[in-house]
Amino acid sequence: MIDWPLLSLTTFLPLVGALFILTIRGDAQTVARNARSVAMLTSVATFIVSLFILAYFDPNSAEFQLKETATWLPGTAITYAMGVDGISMWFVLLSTFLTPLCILSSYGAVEQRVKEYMVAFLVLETLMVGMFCALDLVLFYVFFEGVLIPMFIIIGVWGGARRVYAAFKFFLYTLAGSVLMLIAMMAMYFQAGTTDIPTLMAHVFPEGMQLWLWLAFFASFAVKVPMWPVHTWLPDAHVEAPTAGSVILAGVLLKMGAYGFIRFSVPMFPVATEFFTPLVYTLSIVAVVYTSLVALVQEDMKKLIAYSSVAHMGYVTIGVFSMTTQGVEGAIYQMLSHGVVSGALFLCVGVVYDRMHTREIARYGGLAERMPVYAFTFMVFTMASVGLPGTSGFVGEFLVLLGVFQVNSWVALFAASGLVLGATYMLYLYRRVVFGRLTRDDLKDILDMDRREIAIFVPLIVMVVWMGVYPNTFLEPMHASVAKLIDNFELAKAAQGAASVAVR
Amino acid sequence: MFAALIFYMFAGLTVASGVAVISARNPVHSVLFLILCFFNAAGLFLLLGAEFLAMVLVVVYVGAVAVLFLFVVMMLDINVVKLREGFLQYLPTGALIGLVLLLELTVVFAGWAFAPDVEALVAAPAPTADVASNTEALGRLLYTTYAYLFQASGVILLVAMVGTILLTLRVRAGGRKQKIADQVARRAADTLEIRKVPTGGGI
Amino acid sequence: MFEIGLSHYLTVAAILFTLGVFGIFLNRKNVIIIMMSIELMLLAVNLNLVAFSSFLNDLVGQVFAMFILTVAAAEAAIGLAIVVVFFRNRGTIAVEEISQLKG
Amino acid sequence: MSDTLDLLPVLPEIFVALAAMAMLMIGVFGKGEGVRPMTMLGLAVFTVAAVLAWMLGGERTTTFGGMFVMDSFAGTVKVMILLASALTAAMSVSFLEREKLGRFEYPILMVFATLGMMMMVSANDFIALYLGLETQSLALYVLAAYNRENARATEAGLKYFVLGSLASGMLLYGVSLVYGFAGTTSFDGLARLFGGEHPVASHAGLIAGLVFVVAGLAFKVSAVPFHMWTPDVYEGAPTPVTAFFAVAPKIAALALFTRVMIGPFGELADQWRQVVTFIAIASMFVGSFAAIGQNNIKRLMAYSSIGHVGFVLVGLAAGTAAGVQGVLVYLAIYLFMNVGTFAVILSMRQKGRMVEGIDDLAGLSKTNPAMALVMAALMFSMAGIPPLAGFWGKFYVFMAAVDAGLFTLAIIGVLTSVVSTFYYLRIIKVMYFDEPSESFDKPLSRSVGIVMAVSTAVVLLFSFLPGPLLSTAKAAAVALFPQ
Amino acid sequence: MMYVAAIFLPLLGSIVAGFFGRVIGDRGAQIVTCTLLGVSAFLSVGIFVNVAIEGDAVTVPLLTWITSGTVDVAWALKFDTLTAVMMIVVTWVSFMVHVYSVGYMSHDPSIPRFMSFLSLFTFAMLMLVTADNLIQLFFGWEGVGLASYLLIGFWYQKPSASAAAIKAFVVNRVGDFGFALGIFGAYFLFDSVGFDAIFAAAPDKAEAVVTFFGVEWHAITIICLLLFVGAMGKSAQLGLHTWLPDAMEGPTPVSALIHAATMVTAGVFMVARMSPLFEFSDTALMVVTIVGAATAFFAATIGCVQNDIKRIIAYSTCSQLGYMFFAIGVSAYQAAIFHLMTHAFFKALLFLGAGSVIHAMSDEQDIRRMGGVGKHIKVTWALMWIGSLALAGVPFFAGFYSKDIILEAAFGAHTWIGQTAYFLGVGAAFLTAFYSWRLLILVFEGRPRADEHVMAHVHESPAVMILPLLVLASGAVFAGWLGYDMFVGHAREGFWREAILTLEGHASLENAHHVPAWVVWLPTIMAGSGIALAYVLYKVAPSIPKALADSFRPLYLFLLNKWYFDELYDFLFVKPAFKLGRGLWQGGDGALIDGVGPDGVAAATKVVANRVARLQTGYLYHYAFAMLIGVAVFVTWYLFNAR
Repeated sequence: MIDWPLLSLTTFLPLVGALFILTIRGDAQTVARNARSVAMLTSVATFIVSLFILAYFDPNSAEFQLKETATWLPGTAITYAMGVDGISMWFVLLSTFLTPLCILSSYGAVEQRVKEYMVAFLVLETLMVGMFCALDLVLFYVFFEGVLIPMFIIIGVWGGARRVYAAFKFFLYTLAGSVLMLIAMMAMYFQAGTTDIPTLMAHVFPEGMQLWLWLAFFASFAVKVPMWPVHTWLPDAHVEAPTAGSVILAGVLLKMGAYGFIRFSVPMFPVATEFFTPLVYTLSIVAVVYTSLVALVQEDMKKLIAYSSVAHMGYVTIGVFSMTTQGVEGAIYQMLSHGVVSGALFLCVGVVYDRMHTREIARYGGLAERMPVYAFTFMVFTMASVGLPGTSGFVGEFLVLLGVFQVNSWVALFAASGLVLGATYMLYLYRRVVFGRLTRDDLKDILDMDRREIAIFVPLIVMVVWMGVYPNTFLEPMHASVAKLIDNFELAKAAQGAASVAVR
Repeated sequence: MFAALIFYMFAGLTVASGVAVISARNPVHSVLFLILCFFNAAGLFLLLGAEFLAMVLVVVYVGAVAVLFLFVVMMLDINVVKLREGFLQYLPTGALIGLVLLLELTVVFAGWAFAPDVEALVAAPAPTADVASNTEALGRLLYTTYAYLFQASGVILLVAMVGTILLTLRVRAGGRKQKIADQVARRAADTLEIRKVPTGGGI
Repeated sequence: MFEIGLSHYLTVAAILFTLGVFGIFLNRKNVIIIMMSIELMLLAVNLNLVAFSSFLNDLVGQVFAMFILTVAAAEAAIGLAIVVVFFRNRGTIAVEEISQLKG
Repeated sequence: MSDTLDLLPVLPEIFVALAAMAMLMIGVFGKGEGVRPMTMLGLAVFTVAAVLAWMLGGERTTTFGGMFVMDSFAGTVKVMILLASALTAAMSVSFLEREKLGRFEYPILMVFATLGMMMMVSANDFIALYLGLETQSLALYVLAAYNRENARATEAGLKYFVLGSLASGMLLYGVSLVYGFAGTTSFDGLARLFGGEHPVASHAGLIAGLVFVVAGLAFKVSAVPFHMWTPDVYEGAPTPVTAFFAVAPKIAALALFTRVMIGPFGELADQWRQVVTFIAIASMFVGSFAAIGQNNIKRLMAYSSIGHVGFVLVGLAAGTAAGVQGVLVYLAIYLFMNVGTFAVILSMRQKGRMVEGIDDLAGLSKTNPAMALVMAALMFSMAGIPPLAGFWGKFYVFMAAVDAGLFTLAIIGVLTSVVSTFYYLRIIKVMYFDEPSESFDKPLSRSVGIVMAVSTAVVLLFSFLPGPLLSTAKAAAVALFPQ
Repeated sequence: MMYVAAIFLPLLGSIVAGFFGRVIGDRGAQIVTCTLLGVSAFLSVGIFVNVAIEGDAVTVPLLTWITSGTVDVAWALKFDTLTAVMMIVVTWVSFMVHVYSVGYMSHDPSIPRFMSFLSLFTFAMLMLVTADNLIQLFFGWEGVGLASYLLIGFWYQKPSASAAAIKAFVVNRVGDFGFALGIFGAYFLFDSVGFDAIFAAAPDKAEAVVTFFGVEWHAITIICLLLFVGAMGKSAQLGLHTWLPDAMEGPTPVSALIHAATMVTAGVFMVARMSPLFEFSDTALMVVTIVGAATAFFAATIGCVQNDIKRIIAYSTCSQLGYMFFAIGVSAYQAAIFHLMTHAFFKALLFLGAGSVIHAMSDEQDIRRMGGVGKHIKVTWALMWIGSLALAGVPFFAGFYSKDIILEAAFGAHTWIGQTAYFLGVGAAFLTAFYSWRLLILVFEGRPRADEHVMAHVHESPAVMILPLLVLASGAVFAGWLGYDMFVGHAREGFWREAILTLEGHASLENAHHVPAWVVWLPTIMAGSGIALAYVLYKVAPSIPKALADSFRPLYLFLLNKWYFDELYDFLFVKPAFKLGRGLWQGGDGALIDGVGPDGVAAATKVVANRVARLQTGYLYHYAFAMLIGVAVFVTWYLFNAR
């Protein structure tokens, strides 16, 4: 192994970049240009550093790796602990992968207050990466909540017309959800005497307590995922956020909730998980069907994709709570895929938004005529979103359904209806935007994607195809961790079952 | 029996003048009733054997505080009638709160009991009269054990002084000021010129 | 009834205290009477302390009462100074009109 | 009671008292001494006193017949108070000069008030407590009405004074009952009594006394329902005074509250916990909700401080060492957040006039990005969003509450903190999302800039190095509890 | 290597034409794709020889695809007789269509895109037929769906085209919904998705019972039924057929390749591939028979009254697919595949011929505005005749062999369902012949009904379009005669080997050779009468159809409107979905969730905030009251509660 703190480096490197940007002085033009370059360089460097995590990661081990610990809060068992396993590693990489693309995409879109924008983004990256690396409850919470700050600023400053409403809704909604989790975390700390996540995963909480803790965590993660009916912040936030903000929001932030389920709810509260699984199933199914139908009638491109995100995340929660190997791996895979695909879809919207400054579907039509490259790109991601085999979207969705079918065929049945509905709203969107006759005058000389934009999408397309054709690259390293998760879950369930029998 | 009568007299007058303080129509009357109240309270203090405190109450409170009140009340030109408007508006609330409090406190006091081993806690047992008078005993305490508090109250008075002056002192330009040092330093030679006046000559 | 005990003094003090409270409700417009009401409350406190002191046979209560007297005098000075300043600004001491600051 | 009088523990107070008198002399007899040099003197006094307090605040020592105590709790709090006084004093000078309020008494009164606070936190007897409290209060009454030509300031002073003396009356009444029951006013004596064998806790007179004491102290910390002076006084008083009010006396009063509840009445925690819990909840509630509709930033800060007091009291309600640690951590962080915020408020001047509206901050991020950043960091911190420092204050008090099993309190607390986030966010919104109105006058005075920089640095970087404060707070907290 | 190359060359062609179309130009794209596909077509002949004739069934593993727990899916190419047959059909028809398109699409502005899509489709179809597990099959399945979507919507400017494209995709998705559930069920039962594993385990699980959706089922039946839903979608069987006629919005070569010859037969292929599973479920087979027979008849009835030349052929396709399914339903898989093959040739021929006509008529598709063009385009006319003869099952043309064996097998199943299927099939055969000749007569014979301008331009297609037609025509003529013995005759055992499983009790194909003579001849006779009727109605007495339509107006309208399926679905699914969506959005999200949730809470908070702020009256005495009341309440509380 290596002896330098790789995870901390990945986490805090963007912060260094942000500080550097803060020191930039000069006239507006220069500042903007330099800020962009520094941000780009920093994020690319971070991505490269994060690839070392992959290189040094031992895929055969289910343990947390590349661990780092340092004293943090003296007098308590709360420490600065970092580490990744086969699950969280991918989210770290997802974050570092998407950030440079977001920054690149903002080159044209953001012209006001570039410096602040880039700082906010780099800070955001630090917080995201840190959250996925954290191996301590409190540390996790700090990063988890901290994300709200830059995101609030990004939505509020560079957002659309109703940005204030959206930013407040986003902030307060998610905050209200997560404060309860904080209380639960404290209760866990006093029950278990530690906030070390690996230790807590092995700790057995009393049954009654589990239920409360589970609910508290659920309040936080369900909002973040978001699950129906606490999803309404998402469409607003997405619509108003600038393109890159939407990308990160859909690509990474939504994953934080489901990641939380995998990391906390399931392994730490197995009995409660078992108890509440029907609830999660119900809400997820409603999410899939309900939001798909709602997506069908949207008139705003981003809103449509936002609603589709809710539906897709419904699969994720189903998969996680199916507690089968396929379900959980599928859920994780679906998250990674959704991170890439929905991010890319928002970027696609951004491409035309930058040109026309509207996201209203009715204002478009027939783009294929003037923008073939764009039409192709958009098609790829539409298909990936629809879950066409051979694209990344398929693998996750399929594994989730396969997994959940093994434990509850009803859930699979209802969830699979999303296959039909998902295809409908996505293709309907695509048709209205890209197909048809180009009739509007202002669209007549719309330009196809330029090189910078193509450069953004190429890596994304490569990822979509790679993840669709050879998903094993991504699945292999998570096998051990997922297997351990499920084994522990089954063991805990059995133990608790035995205990309750003994009590009786 | 006699002591009880005295007690009831002082107590009754205290309470009665207290009532008058808060219900008098004219603030000046209120202040005067306050003074009466203090006098009677001093009487109660005497009954309790706190002679020094009784004197202090009269001297400090009546002599200084109440007079200060009187001074301010009379200095400020206050429209008495206007101030009495809506006098009874909050009477029910006030009466309710007051009665409740009074009732509770009476209940509490009726069965008053000291802590079980309260003697052990007493810090400064009062000396019997043959050892030292009340005043002497207080003085001993004040200048020894409670020197800290004594100094602190000095600071408080200083602060009050500074504050009051800061708030109310208005230095008028051209106003005359008494300069004692100058007065003391004056020599007759500085100010007086003795001239021989020729009689009948005028100056 | 005729045996004057601690409770009697305490009751007198309680009545005085209540009168103070009552006075605030009654004279809500006149700051000076409110201040006098507070003086009544302080008197009740002193009465309490002296009574306890006497019945506990402990001088601390009296010492305390003396400091209260001292401080109350200082307090009254400051308070009346503020009233004077206020009066200079407003020309009234009607408490009802003290409501520039609210909400 | 030792026969030799040990003055060493009182050294900081003696120094401050003598220095204050010396300053008074210089002010009265010196020639042309304005507020600036006097403030510099005051800063020096605060600094020296802080160093003294820091050095003395180790082992618990009592003096003056056990009436005065110096332990690491007192030491820590005194350092905080002195720091708060020093920072607010430093910020005030240029403001006062510009508003033509520069009179030499101002710093002197601050020094006296600070002296009173120091006496409060070191009080180990109710009489000492009372005198300390009054030293502080009298100075503060005057400071509130300091701008005597201004109707609002005098109104603030009047309200503060009347309610303050009412509260003192209640406190004294309570103390008299406690004294009557226990026969002593000494904290150590009371602690011995309640820690003893006999079940004394349920005596009605004692309980009534305890309630009155709590009510009196609750006024000083401006907890609901004894809080109502706060918004008016904060709004009416001159801004530097408000800044001072918002930090130093609050810290002192909360520390005092903590000492009284934990020290003499520590064994009665089950009795007072209910009332403290209630006022904590009420304070958090009022602090969170009432601030939402405010347009005056000073008034908003008043409600904000009421809310913060509620959070601090959550830690106190726990009644454990962890709770006290939480209180101290919270106070320390609160100190920097508030000082920083008031530094910004003091810089809110347009065309040479002081403005106080929240809307006057509109577009600050464009007209003055640095100040906007400072303010944003402070607001997020006040809202308790990690990784900013404010989070840790809340974290520690809630942790203590959870540890003590006060789940309902903790949950209400975090939920009201979400509500309070709303108005902090509103300020950020105004600064960042709205279009600029009129920019503020430049330049800022240097001391204000330094205060801003310091407080922002603390708020931003606390998460990286929380150790020293946490350890200090822990040591200080433990000192309150019998070993 | 040959095996892999045969599959991936079309993909290569697609990528080259698609991404570098602008570089290599139209001509380059055509050359690249046609050449590569030609190579692939010849390679598949080699594969056919190796696998089907020589009997060397092989599986070529390529990559692991998905592993998760016990799910272990590989990218692998499975070659057995079934695959080989399909490859021949796919590659050759596709090759012909590619070549044909060079001519047909010559005036189109985006030729490389078209060629790329065609090749992409071919690749996906090849992946489908060579799949060695259900998931890879699903990949090909969805891949052809994608290509179909892209090609139907090729003329994206036409709203009808893009609408049809979506419809095709979505209706197929409905089928896939069942298919996917079937795969899950199979995995549940067999713990594997690989064909070999499933087939090996099937006999052991023949009696297994599972509980899906809260009901106890015979495991294999439910799996088969779910899989069959997928097949119904792809093969446009009754209920899920609505997309197929609309798919004719695509360019005609697309209709020929995808919506006649290859993709729509994927369902048939899949069920045949799954024969070792279907064989264990009589119920499933019964359902397949019923659906197939019903579709065969139903689609034929509609075909009789349609006026769009391509739609007539499309309904014909639908009908023919019905034949294939009921053949499968009676366990005559071989017959189904046989018909699949012959049908591929003659139906592609018919479509391309129709394309030639449309081309000649300046893109006119309505047969009511044609007529009398036969003498201008004689070659096309002749080829259409050959195609129609094959379709109608006139003796010695390809269709005759394959259709007859299906009908005989149905009869030979000796079940009442088989018998019903037989008679429905015979009825459909009559209708088939009728509408085929109706088309021929209305298009090619009689007086021209198009305007003169159009008629002046009628011309024979270029050689590049005719040549493929000739190749296909030879298939339509000879394929039946050549293949009969191997596919369904006495050599069939040696030909199919393990590729298809038929249980002992399901000897319909064997019985087919021993049915009464009337059974054998009835279809042919019916076909003849159909042709005759068409002549009578449209040539001899053209006024009758109009009179018939008027007198049976409701029936006519019913048929003309395709049994009102579209309207029904619109009413049942499409409109409610949009309405529900809007309702949930505005009512559910907007009013209810936001109204009660965030917005409601925010509003309530503001109200509370105002109330709380109003407590702060500014009156000193109120403040004092608050304190006093507070103390009083606390004291009271304690004295009464704290004991």
